[in-house]
Amino acid sequence: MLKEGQVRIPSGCAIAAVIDTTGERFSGETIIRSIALMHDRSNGLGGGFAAYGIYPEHADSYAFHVFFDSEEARQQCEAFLFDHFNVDVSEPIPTKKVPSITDAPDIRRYFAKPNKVRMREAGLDEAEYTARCVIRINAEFEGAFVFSSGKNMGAFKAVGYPEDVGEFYMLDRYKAYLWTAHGRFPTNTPGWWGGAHPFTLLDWSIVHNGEISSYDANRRYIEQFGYKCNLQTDTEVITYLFDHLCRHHGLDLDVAADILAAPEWDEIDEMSPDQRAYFTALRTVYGSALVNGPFSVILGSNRGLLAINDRLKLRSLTAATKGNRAYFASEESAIRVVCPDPERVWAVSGSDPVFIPLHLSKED
Amino acid sequence: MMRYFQPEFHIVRDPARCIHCGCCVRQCANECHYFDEDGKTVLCRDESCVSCQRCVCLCPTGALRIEKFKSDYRESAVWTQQVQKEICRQASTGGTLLSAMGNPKPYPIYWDHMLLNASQVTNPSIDPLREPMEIRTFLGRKPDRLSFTKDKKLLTEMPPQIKLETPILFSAMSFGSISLNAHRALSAAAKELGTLFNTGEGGLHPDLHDMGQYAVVQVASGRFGVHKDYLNNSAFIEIKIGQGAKPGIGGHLPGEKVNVEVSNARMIPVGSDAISPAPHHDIYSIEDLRQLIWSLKEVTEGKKPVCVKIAAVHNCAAIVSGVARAGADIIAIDGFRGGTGAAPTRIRDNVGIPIELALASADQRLRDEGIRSRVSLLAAGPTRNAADVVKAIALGADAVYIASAALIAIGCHMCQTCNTGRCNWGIATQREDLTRRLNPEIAKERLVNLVTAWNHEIKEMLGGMGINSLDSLRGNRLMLRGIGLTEKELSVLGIRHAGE
Amino acid sequence: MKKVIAKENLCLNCRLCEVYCKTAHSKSKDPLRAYLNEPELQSRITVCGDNQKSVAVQCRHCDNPKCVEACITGAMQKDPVTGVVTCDAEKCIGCMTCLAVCPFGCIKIGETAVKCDLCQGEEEPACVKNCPNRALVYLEMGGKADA
Amino acid sequence: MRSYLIIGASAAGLSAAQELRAADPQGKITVLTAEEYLPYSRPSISYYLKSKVSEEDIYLRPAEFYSEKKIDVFTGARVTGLDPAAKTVTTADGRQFSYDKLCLATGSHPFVPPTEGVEGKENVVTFLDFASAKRLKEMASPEKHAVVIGAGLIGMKAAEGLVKLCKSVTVVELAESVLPSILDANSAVMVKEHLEENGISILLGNTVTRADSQGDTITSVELKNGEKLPCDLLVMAVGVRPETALAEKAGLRVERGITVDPETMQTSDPDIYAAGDCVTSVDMLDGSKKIIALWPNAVQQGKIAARQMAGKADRLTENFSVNAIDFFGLRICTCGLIHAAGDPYRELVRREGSVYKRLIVKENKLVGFVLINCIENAGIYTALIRSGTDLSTLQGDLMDMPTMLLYSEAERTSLLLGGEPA
Repeated sequence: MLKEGQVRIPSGCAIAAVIDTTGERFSGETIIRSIALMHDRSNGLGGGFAAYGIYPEHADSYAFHVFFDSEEARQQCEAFLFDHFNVDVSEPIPTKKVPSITDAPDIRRYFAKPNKVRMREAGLDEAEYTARCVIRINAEFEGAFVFSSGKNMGAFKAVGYPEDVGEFYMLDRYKAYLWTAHGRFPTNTPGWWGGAHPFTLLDWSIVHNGEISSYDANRRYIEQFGYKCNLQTDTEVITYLFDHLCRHHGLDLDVAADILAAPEWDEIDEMSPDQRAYFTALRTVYGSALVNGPFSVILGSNRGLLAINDRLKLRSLTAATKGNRAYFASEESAIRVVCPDPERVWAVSGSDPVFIPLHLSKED
Repeated sequence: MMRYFQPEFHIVRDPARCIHCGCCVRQCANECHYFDEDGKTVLCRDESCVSCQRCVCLCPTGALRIEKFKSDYRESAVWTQQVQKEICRQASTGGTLLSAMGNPKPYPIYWDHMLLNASQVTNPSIDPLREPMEIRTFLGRKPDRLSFTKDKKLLTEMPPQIKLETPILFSAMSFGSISLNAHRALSAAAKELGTLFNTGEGGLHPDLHDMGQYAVVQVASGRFGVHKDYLNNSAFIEIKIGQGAKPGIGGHLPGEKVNVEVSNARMIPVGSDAISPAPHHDIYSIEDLRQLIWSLKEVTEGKKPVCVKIAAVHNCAAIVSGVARAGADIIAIDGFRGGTGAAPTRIRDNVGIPIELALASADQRLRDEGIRSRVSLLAAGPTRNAADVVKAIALGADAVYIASAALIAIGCHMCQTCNTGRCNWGIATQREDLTRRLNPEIAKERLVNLVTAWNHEIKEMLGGMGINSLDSLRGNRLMLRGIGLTEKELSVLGIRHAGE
Repeated sequence: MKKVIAKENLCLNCRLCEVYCKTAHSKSKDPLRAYLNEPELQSRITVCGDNQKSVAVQCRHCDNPKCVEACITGAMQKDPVTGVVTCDAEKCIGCMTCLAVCPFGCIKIGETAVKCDLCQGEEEPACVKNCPNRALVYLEMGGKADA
Repeated sequence: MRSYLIIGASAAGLSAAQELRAADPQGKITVLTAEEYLPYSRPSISYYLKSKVSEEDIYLRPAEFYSEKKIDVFTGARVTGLDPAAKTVTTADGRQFSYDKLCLATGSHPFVPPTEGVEGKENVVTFLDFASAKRLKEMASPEKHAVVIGAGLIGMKAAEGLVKLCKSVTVVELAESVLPSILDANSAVMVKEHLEENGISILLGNTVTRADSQGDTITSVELKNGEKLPCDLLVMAVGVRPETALAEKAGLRVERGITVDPETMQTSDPDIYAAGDCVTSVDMLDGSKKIIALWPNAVQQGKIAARQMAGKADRLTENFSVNAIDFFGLRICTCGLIHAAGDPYRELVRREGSVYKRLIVKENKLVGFVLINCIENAGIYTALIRSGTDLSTLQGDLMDMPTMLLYSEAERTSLLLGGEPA
């Protein structure tokens, strides 16, 4: 049976997210309760979370979360890691026995800083250096898979229902100012932990419900710029598109969103000359980055949280705010279960992204 | 002179239906129909018939039918009648066999070996009746990145972009090879459709000066009709390096088609054979091409994108990459089935490769080198219907050229004898009594109908795939599956086999 | 009134207008039957010239028709409402005085005078409908078509 | 409200009445005719004789036309007195009509030269109006021999009609050819042979000098050359004379026909106009004065007289003879100065079998033609005569069947569009 990456596995699913705009950290219990409500939106073949602000003590190190299928895969990967990074800490990620989660791989994490000498030789900045190392590990090291590689953040995912995965990783013990979650409904049995969402690169994390019809157009576009889409999932391509537009081309998150979910020409033709020039340029230069087909995506990063829907709004995504908190979920019920009286509730509209910036106080 | 072989076609006249109105007599430029002495009874002779179907279409009582001339040679898979006939003709003329249109040989047509995807369940089709289906296409060089002010005002200076309302353009057919009325129809149709027509290597006729903004003006090796105003009075400029029907050789417009109008537009003497040499005698290497591209941009003050049209030949992927790096904004690849007004039969039937393979490998090569997004790719030869258009775009083309299809829309019946200049439908001729048969108003309406119909079909196929913008179809090879193709063909096309 | 206008530079000398004019004025309305069963039938439109130069001519339905003036039986009348000049076959004795004065030569000799009636009752005249090159168009004209 | 009076109800009379109503919707229009019939087609009487036209079909307008147009027509009203000063006319039965404007459309009457033994005989007939045609048709029968005096239009038409009705028909003509008014010498010979082939015997250079009868029925006639012919039916068709009696009595100027201003049809009395066969016209092609006793000319003159009577300014711009006639399927069409010969006229002739075409040209303008069995599109020649077009500006051979391609493209397009730009 083909593994993730050799075959494209389309899937429907549930997504949720909670953010505290002032950066006040709160336990994972809230997000688990929210995603748990949408139990029927997934089929137990994938669940996962991303949490931002969970490693304040290692805030300036990269926190690599890695799955190993075998002992030699671990040794081979660790050799590469120690060679390219100064690893401060190497430890398994604490987990708890949960009946529905079985045959877990070896799950470890490393706090590391890039080896200055090698970085300079490669002529790359820290982020590009790290990203290339992660892409190389995942592409070339059979049995090793870096499933998150950001600073002061981490992804926690497995094959199972999301609430069981939360319990398995004991996320109630972690404190974060931004949580995203995902429950998967793949149409066949992947049985591989790496395939669950969120999908990450550096401190980007994406949970995504839906399927993009423009996948291969986007993939063959992004692969021009050093990325390798070896997981064949839509989520992977969207992550790389954001990383490329924001990091390589230095575009703001909302500009990147204007590219992925660009408005239609009918609307653009009616806009003011400046706006028309802006969107026409975007759509002509970045036409292949337009994401077509039904999707709702939540992008977590250290800058904040971005929620976008496809232009035709063929997938549900509800948003709500209360005080400093902002909530997102595939269903309004999953918001109300954790915040019964939100000040404002609305459905995210097609091609009108919602960006919730993080205002971290100085010391964070 | 003795005739060594039999005619190609046989005219069948049904005596029970023929009312001897003489319409066919007056309409056949090859004089296959003629009156008996009584001036009333209509007779016919086969040897000059090219089966252009003019008489069949116009006969008010449907009394006429054209058949292949049936006189069976002894069966031989090697020495077919066609092979023998060609030898006989050359034995009597001693000259190169000339013919027209695209390669008719039964080489595989890969469009017919690729199937399109459709959404089921996991992602819904998009209903073209409810959602706007976007087929707007921009051609031209794209900057690598864009920069904006905080409040999203564009800072980057965008190079000139050609905005088209459809991914279909009319390809090069020179004034001279086809009639002025045909050019009038093509330009008017292009204007109404929001697309462009191509002057071909014959220059732009003064009457069409105002239509220059809807014209792709061609610069060919003969430099016919090329001057400063011609270059500036255009949508974009196309350097013609090659043509799918006759890769490696130049253009050939038989002298009898060069009347005073054609000679004015081309700035050549009346009646002289218009030979545009191959190669351009100022482009012997890629750097020369870069200089020509540069000088064309200079003369148009950088306001016009420059396209380079090459024939689909063996290493066209590398050529495309080189041309892109030489400064071309748009690159057109013309497959070996692309049409032509006149070409040596041998070259038309044996030189060049299918557009599908050329386009697929060129697109992939540009992506491997990370420069695909900088340039626009145009594919042509043949584009027979809307499915071919969708498949070309899925393989990676930005847009497609159509020419033969356009000719058929306005009356051409592919008799493949444009080189004779006696086109009974008034298209590939300069004879005043024949060009009159193409009413530019009717032709324009038929061209607009054709492309509008194809636009609808493209939108329907897009909707079926769950895509509502061409941008998401461009290069989206997952939308294609091969059928009846070898592993190698699948890998060159970069698509999986159906069922995978 | 609407009249048939000939665009000379689009006329192909195919003469289908004549074939379909005969057909339209035949009993059977079928080109084959018309030619077989009604051989004496005449087209009311005539193409003169050859492939190099040709034009189709039919009655111009003039404002002050010479033919109506010359008609000795009152058969030739111009309808005050539609403006169409028609020859009443019952009254016409076939003397051809109308033919002798028509400046366009568009009256044919027959049992009675044969001329164009603009296919009254039809949406557009048969010659216009069947011209393959739109050399004949049916346009609103000011009037005044006499020479 | 003006009152208009028209005497005579044939081509000119009806045309004048119809035009008056168009020009003066309120005017009172009265038409007086001696004949018993509403306006009918006089040339058709020969077709009535041949039973090709029935009595109902011979009328020029349906009966309700006159009530619709409010035109009062009095039949059987022979006008005997005209008092221009009092502006009144009186009829034979004593009725009196006054007028503001009067139009004389009295046409012509048959000229019956005195012939010994003919007066008072009951089987002698003229052939000019419907009544005489009806009488002729009644008297004709298969056992009778008919003799027609005069080979002009009327005589030959009568003869053509009688051929099927009588045992024999003989036409006697003093001149040396048939139909002198419309045929030239060569064509006359051709037509004569054709008529003879169809059963009419024609004796030229001869006439009837005496008639023998039993009681008051002629049985035979004697010719100038002494020959004797059986004759049970004698048709007097020597010629016609313009009907000017009334005009002369009223003191109007009369030279053969009533003298009128050639462009306004006004007679010597400002309130009296005249039109048709009773008028002396001026032939625009050579300026000569002559009676143009033809239907289209009568209609045009009636129209112009009416326009003038109604105070309009229209003037008669064209006046020349045009004629189309057929005998036993032989189609003849003639126009203009067919007898003109010698300098400054020159002629173009083409004869092939039964086809005869003769064009008469003066100073490069067409001034006349005679066409036999090649009358297709003759109207184009007529138009060339009417417009006085310089023949050198035409394209193609004038002797071929004329088509619009004679004209230049610009001229043709303009003509076909009725003078509007292409």
